[in-house]
Amino acid sequence: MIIAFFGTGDTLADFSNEALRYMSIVAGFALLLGVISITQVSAGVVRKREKDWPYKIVLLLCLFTMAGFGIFQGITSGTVFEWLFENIQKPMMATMFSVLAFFIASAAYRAFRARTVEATILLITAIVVMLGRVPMGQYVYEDFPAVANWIMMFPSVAVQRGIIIGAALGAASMSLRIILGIERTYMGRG
Amino acid sequence: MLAWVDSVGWVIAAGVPGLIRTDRLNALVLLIVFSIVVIYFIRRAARGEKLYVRPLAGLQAVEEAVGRATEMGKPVLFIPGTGDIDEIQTIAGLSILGLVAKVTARYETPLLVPVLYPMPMAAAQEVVRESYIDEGKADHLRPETVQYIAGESFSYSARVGGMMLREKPAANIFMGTFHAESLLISEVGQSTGAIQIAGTAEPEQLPFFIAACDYTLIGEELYAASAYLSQESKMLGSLKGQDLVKMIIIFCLLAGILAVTFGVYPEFVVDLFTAN
Amino acid sequence: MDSIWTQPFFYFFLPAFFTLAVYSLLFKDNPWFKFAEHVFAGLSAGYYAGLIFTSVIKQQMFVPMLSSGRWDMLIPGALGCLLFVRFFPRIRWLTRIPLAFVIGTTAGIMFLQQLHGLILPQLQSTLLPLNDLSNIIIVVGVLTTLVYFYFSKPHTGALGGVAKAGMWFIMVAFGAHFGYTVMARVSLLIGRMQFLFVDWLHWAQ
Amino acid sequence: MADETPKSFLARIQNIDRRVLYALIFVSVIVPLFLPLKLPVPVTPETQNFFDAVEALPDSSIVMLPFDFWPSTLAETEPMAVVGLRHLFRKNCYVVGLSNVGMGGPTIADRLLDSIGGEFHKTYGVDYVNLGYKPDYRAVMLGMGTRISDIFPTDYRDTPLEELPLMRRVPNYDSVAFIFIVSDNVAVDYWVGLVNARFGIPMGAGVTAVMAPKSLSFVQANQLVGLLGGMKGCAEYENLLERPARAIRGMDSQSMIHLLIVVFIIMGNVGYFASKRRVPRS
Repeated sequence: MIIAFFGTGDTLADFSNEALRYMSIVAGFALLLGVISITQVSAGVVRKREKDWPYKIVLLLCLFTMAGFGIFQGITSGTVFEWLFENIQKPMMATMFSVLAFFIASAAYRAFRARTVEATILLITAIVVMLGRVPMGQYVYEDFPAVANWIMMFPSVAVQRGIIIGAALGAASMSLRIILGIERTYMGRG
Repeated sequence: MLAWVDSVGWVIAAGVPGLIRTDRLNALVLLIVFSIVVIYFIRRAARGEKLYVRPLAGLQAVEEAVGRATEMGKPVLFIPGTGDIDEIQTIAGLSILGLVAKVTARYETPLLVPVLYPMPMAAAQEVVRESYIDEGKADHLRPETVQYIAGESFSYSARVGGMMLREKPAANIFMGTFHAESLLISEVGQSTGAIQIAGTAEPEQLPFFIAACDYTLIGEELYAASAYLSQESKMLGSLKGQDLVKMIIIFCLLAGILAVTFGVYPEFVVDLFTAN
Repeated sequence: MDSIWTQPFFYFFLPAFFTLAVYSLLFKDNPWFKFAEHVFAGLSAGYYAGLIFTSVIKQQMFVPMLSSGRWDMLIPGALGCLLFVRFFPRIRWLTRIPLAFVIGTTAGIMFLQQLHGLILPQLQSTLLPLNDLSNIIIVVGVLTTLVYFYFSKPHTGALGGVAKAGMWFIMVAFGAHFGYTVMARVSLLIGRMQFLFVDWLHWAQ
Repeated sequence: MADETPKSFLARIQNIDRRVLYALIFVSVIVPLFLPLKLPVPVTPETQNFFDAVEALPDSSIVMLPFDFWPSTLAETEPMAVVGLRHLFRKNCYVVGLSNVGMGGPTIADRLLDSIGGEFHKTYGVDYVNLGYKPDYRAVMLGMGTRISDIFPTDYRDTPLEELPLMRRVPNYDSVAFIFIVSDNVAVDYWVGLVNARFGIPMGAGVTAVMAPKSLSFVQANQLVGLLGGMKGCAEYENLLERPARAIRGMDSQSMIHLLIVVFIIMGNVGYFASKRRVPRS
């Protein structure tokens, strides 16, 4: 396996591209496993007539219709696959995404309590930025937009960098643990 | 161990082009320093030296949360992120899953693991199975424990949301990569009254987890979690090594900033840190 | 294209129905939501299956293999097939080979990419002369955030102070992110409402 | 606890049922749709610069417009593409549309180009084209620098490029005067990093609000002439073009909800502090 990789790898880029391609193919096969998993779980529910079993039939029906058209008819424009995507899946994606507006509001209401200094800082920044980004904000305080922009450009960028550097170190250390065979919990061996 | 042989090949192979390309020398130095320091600390830990790591609140809560679910007779829901297997965060999530599955197996608490992509699902099935076998509870494992869902993040969120509303898990644990679905999932979970513990390295999603979950592991803490939970000395050793590298980086950064500020070979210093 | 399926009724009715069904979750779990949820999950899984089959299995494996003789593509193909031995208990352990391959590859690639692709450029862009407030804020913010993640010592004394400052910085950033994301998500909600009330019902302009 | 009457009001504003919050949000989005407040939308420098750059293009220039967004962010990105197309067609520019998002992208491009093109009586193939989608956007962006027909042998409707009068005049980036990017993903980084850096074509971008902070750094570095950040940026552009459309109408709802969320936060905190002060007494 190693030799096969060596052969193709002149430069780092080629090397990892080829490996990633192999990986995506292996993962492509896993797709069938996924379909088996869904079918197994849903069919189990239907067979035992557990709660909500008719919905599982709907699920399976949709799954096989979509996959069937995708595989046999193709996925380009003008196909049934594309029609189903455009008219059913797409609006639902957009709606699910917009449900976030509600959830954000209720999360803000519940969680943003000035319990500690940290929480207070969080909620004040959030308010400044929210007001800074809408027309109404300027009437509340003229400089809100400028302050909001400044926060986004500097302190926020700094923290993002700190988190990225830290997380990259963590990820590198995790990779090294896997490479050295110390981290085996991903194989169920703690 | 196959992964091991495989990966040693990787490091050698990765090093070779680095040697050829002198403009990438800085990355090579970083790689070598990092590896040496981390391996040194792992060795020290393996010799049985006691190494201190400060406790992380979020992780202490994991066992507690599973305990509570057991008492209430309700399931534990675990999501190893919504990324594919090519993200190291997903693997971190799977590692944590292995340890959580041990606890649920021990207490015979039902475990639910909905997964967004097929490959992490295949991995998760193996991880959970091994954990249950290790605890001698293989017969408690059911096919619906680890299930594949959807392959698209919003339908996944809808499905997981539905699952939370109907199965009412007592503890929800989210560990791995998350995107816009973070709040969609955790807010529904919050409404069902479950204890929620999250961890991700995505800076954009952290505020939402902080708002909707009881405990949140931030960035680097996610990767450290499996070391903490396993309490294995070698794993903890790697954390120590990682910390030392962090300190080295901070000092290099300070030195570099001073050099740039006072104009001591500024171009050269910036060049030292340029990734090619 | 001039079939019944492109008629305005279907064109608008279906999206509107599913839009409302998803919103009904906000009130409480109900049969409409359950129906929409299962349709959504089924279609998405089917969609993903069609997409991966065409763009990965067909275009990346079979096409290069058959048209340009890339027989090495049989290697990932064989690895992929090994995933299915899990249904045969006696040789089940073989299924770990593709998993080890995939996870090992990820670890190998990520190890380098994290060090080279993430840490270096982020460090480089933090090398700022300390001659104005904004630069100082960035430098202090990066350093204190890094210290916040230090695992080896309890956060007390001077280290504790710096870590605390790091936490404050983190909270400012999170607050700001929250605010910005509110704006984006609210826009999406407005978009859906414009769809319902302007395009579908024609109640508003 | 809830039955103690003196506490009830403060306790109640601390624990409002989430459905009440949801209902209030619904109301504050919908009401401005029917009763517009018509709050003025002041223009930020990023948007003004963007508008000026497009306005300064010679009439009949060739402009590329990548529709690099997914259907899920249509609410933010579609109005940008609409306002951009209106501005370009008004100046009689020729528009080359394409998409780096496989699912949804090219169909959205087709629909918008046809409908806005129709408003200005433009003809497909002569005044505008839709190249469609090809995978691997880095390769697409770089490849079009040499020859567009290498990457897109045919347009989205499977017509060979040489049969399209417009595309005969656009062999590669050399004849493109401006790129008007509309994107909800990292494609912007590559348009800037690959196409602007190597081919030096001026470009401006309309991005989602989430991406705006990051993209602003490109504006600061003069890699983008200007930026539309989310629905707000788009509303400003509509203002400048004097063609109010979706985004401006959305701004009233946007203001209302932001204000409402701030009120929620304050309410939660008032309740929290009030109940905290009571605890030691009881």
